[in-house]
Amino acid sequence: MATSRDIIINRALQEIEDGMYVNLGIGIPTLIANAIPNDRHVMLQSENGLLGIGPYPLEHEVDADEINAGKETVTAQKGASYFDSAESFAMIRGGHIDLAILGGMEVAENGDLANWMIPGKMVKGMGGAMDLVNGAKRVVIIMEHVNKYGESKVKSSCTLPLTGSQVVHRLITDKAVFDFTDAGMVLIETLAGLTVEDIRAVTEANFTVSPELERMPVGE
Amino acid sequence: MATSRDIIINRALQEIEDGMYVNLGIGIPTLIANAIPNDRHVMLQSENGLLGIGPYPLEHEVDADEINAGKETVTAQKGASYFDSAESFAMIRGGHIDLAILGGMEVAENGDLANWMIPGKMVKGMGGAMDLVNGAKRVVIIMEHVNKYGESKVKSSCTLPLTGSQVVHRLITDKAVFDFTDAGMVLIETLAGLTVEDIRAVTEANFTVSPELERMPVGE
Amino acid sequence: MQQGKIYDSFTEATADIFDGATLVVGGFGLCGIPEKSIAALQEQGVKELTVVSNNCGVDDFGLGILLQSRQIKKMVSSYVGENKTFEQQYLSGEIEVDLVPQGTLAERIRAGGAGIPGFYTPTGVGTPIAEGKEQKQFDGKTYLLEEGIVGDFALVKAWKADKLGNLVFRKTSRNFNPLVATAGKVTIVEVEELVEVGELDPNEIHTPAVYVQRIIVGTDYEKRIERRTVREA
Amino acid sequence: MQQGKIYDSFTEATADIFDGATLVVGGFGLCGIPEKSIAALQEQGVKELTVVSNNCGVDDFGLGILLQSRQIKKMVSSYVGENKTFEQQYLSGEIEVDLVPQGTLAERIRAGGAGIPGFYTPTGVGTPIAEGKEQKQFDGKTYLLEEGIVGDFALVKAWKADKLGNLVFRKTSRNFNPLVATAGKVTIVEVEELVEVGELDPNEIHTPAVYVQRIIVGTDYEKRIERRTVREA
Repeated sequence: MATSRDIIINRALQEIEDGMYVNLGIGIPTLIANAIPNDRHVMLQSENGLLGIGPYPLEHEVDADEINAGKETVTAQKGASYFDSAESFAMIRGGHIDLAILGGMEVAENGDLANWMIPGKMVKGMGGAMDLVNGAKRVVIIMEHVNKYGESKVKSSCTLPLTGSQVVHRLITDKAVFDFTDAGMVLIETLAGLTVEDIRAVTEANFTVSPELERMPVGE
Repeated sequence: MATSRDIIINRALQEIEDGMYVNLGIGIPTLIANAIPNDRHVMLQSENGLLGIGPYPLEHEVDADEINAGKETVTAQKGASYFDSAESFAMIRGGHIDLAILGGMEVAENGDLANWMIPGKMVKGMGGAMDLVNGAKRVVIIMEHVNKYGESKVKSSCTLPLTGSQVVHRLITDKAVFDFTDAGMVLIETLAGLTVEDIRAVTEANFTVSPELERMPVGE
Repeated sequence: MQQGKIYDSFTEATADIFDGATLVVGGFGLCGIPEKSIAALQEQGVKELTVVSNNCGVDDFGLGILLQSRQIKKMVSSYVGENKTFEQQYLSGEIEVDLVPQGTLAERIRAGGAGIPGFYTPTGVGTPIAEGKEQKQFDGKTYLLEEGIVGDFALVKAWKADKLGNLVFRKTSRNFNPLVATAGKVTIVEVEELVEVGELDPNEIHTPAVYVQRIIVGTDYEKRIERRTVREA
Repeated sequence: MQQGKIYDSFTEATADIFDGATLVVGGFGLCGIPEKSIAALQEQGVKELTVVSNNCGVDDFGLGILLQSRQIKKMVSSYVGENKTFEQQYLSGEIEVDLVPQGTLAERIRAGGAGIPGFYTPTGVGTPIAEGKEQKQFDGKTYLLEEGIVGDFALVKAWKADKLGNLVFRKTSRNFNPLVATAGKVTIVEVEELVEVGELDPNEIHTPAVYVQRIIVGTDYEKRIERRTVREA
């Protein structure tokens, strides 16, 4: 059986189209990179200054001067370029990155995102997330639909401090896919096996249902 | 006998110290480059994107891709670098250029400079002059002391539209050298042969006289 | 990526530039100008252009040819003094001009490409350039607010591109080109040489491919020199 | 020029860094950090530093060693999560931290070096980062005012320098270093290799010599790796 993570990664993969420039956030989003089919030619951007991330290095290729934004050793693909951090975020903030896929803690029905701090806990910092959500042409958030207590992370409004206000274009959870439009939050897919009512039952946010609602394909 | 231009150039040369990064304006200031003694190692910046201007090219070295800010073909000295226009003015505006020597139309006793437009005449543009006068660590203006009608170009206040407000550190004319200090404009040198009274007679601006007033050396 | 960036003709690459469009154009004087794209625009006949470029060419070369054919409505430049056609059209009121200090122009284009809508600069304070602009004090010093520039199209001249659109510029023909490349909704780059992916050293790329939508190879570049200055051997 | 830029020892190159100074420091994580200059500072013993750097090293390497010796009063960073010493000192109130979004931090450092006292960015609008900051609308969208950063000293790690101070960086160890190099009143650069003037291609220099005041050659770089990830052959 597919895990929540598999479901999310498989669905997120569909967001990545041939020819795109994409930034994948640290953590689960980074795992998407390895799953991109070879016939989809994309360039992955790493905000520490690399456009065209390649696979992890072979043992003998490991180079301390070549890491990704998660501080993992990587390689550069053919046609890659290195640049400084100001250029990297000029690229991000200026709307030149087609797609950013980032993790989330909470997403609200108005497209607000919280993914960087929990009051009362040690705040480690937002890194590049705030720039990415305000800069990338399209922001897709991936996260589990409910927390470990079964509570909805898809909120009527975020309870955690925001990373960005009305910045999410699409939310992919292990149960559903939502779009954020001028007319509000719209359920566009459910996970195979779940009904719209099932989604309503685990979702705090108000949403409408897309007329073309399709079943969400599970990675099988 | 030394011409006004020779006097100005020779005096301006003394401003250029070993190790400096210098921007020389278009026109007369550019001529200073050729007169810099070989034992003074300076790097000349050209705001179109070259640090380390070399001599004019030999006939066979002429390269349309290598010009200075006056659109003249040049060469690059050893240790030069090329960069884009944003970087070039980051360098200028950020205070990294030690000295800019520019031409002037009028300089006022408060350090105002006018050198880019004459109302009623076709305005060609300010190019990089406004950035240079606000950015270089030190701004030295060179110009003839009086216009062709014998009127002082060293003014109590500028009559022409300004290039920069209170930006001039030193003014070198064919008759005198002035510094602009918190206490106002100070005559620090006169041209050999001229007295302080002679300078007062041709200068509209109010100025005090430096106690250490020396005779201005004529390039002989 | 987008292997489909490579165009076979300048006509095709500039075909959708529309009447009234804003173009941001690289080059300093006649150095590093996208001369083939400009020529294609004259042929294409688009009108009422707003052109953001440091200079406006000379009467019969560079952007000057678009003045002759009366295709430019407004120029945003730091210096337009090399061009008699410009002078005539300016004095007769046929063309508008917005003079911007060169460093401010460069920074505005860079800002536009970098998603910075406005920034403060000391340049122009106390001059006619400050008129109508918001001013603000930082540490007791006054600065002007200047806005970022984004064009409908950017026209760039590079030395080499690889087939993904990574660019390298040559000597002082770099000038405004890398900034301009970032500031077009569609960036059209003409190059002297197109190389295979992997031939450019990733450490030495001046403009990453992400900024480039269209690449065309130009041939027989005139590269006219404005002031040919030489020294004796 | 200034052939006198080359220093023989890190002790000498960092000797005048004073108590309470603001340092702007290059590197991302442990990649491209000026590890020798940081070590020299620990030896030198300067106190009450404000350090502007994207991260704060790990407990026993990079800027983390200056935390251990309690030399840092305040960090300005985008992410400080890799460091337990930091966490302890932060929770006990010994150290202040100013968290700045990474792109804003990069742009603030670049702005400081470029003479731009402030700029507007969309980053952080509607978040805790916006508190107390001036906001302004451009084209109906809200932006925050952020200020440029200039340090008393900048600490930079480059791959190669020539003897004039022209710099080249290697792969992703470039990161914040070129911006940091522009933003110090005194910029101190440590390099792996010092080459003769003329050996670097002027077309491929990342940081022009004008930004560099001091150069020192480091040896035996540790270049510690935070997350060694490899694939099978």
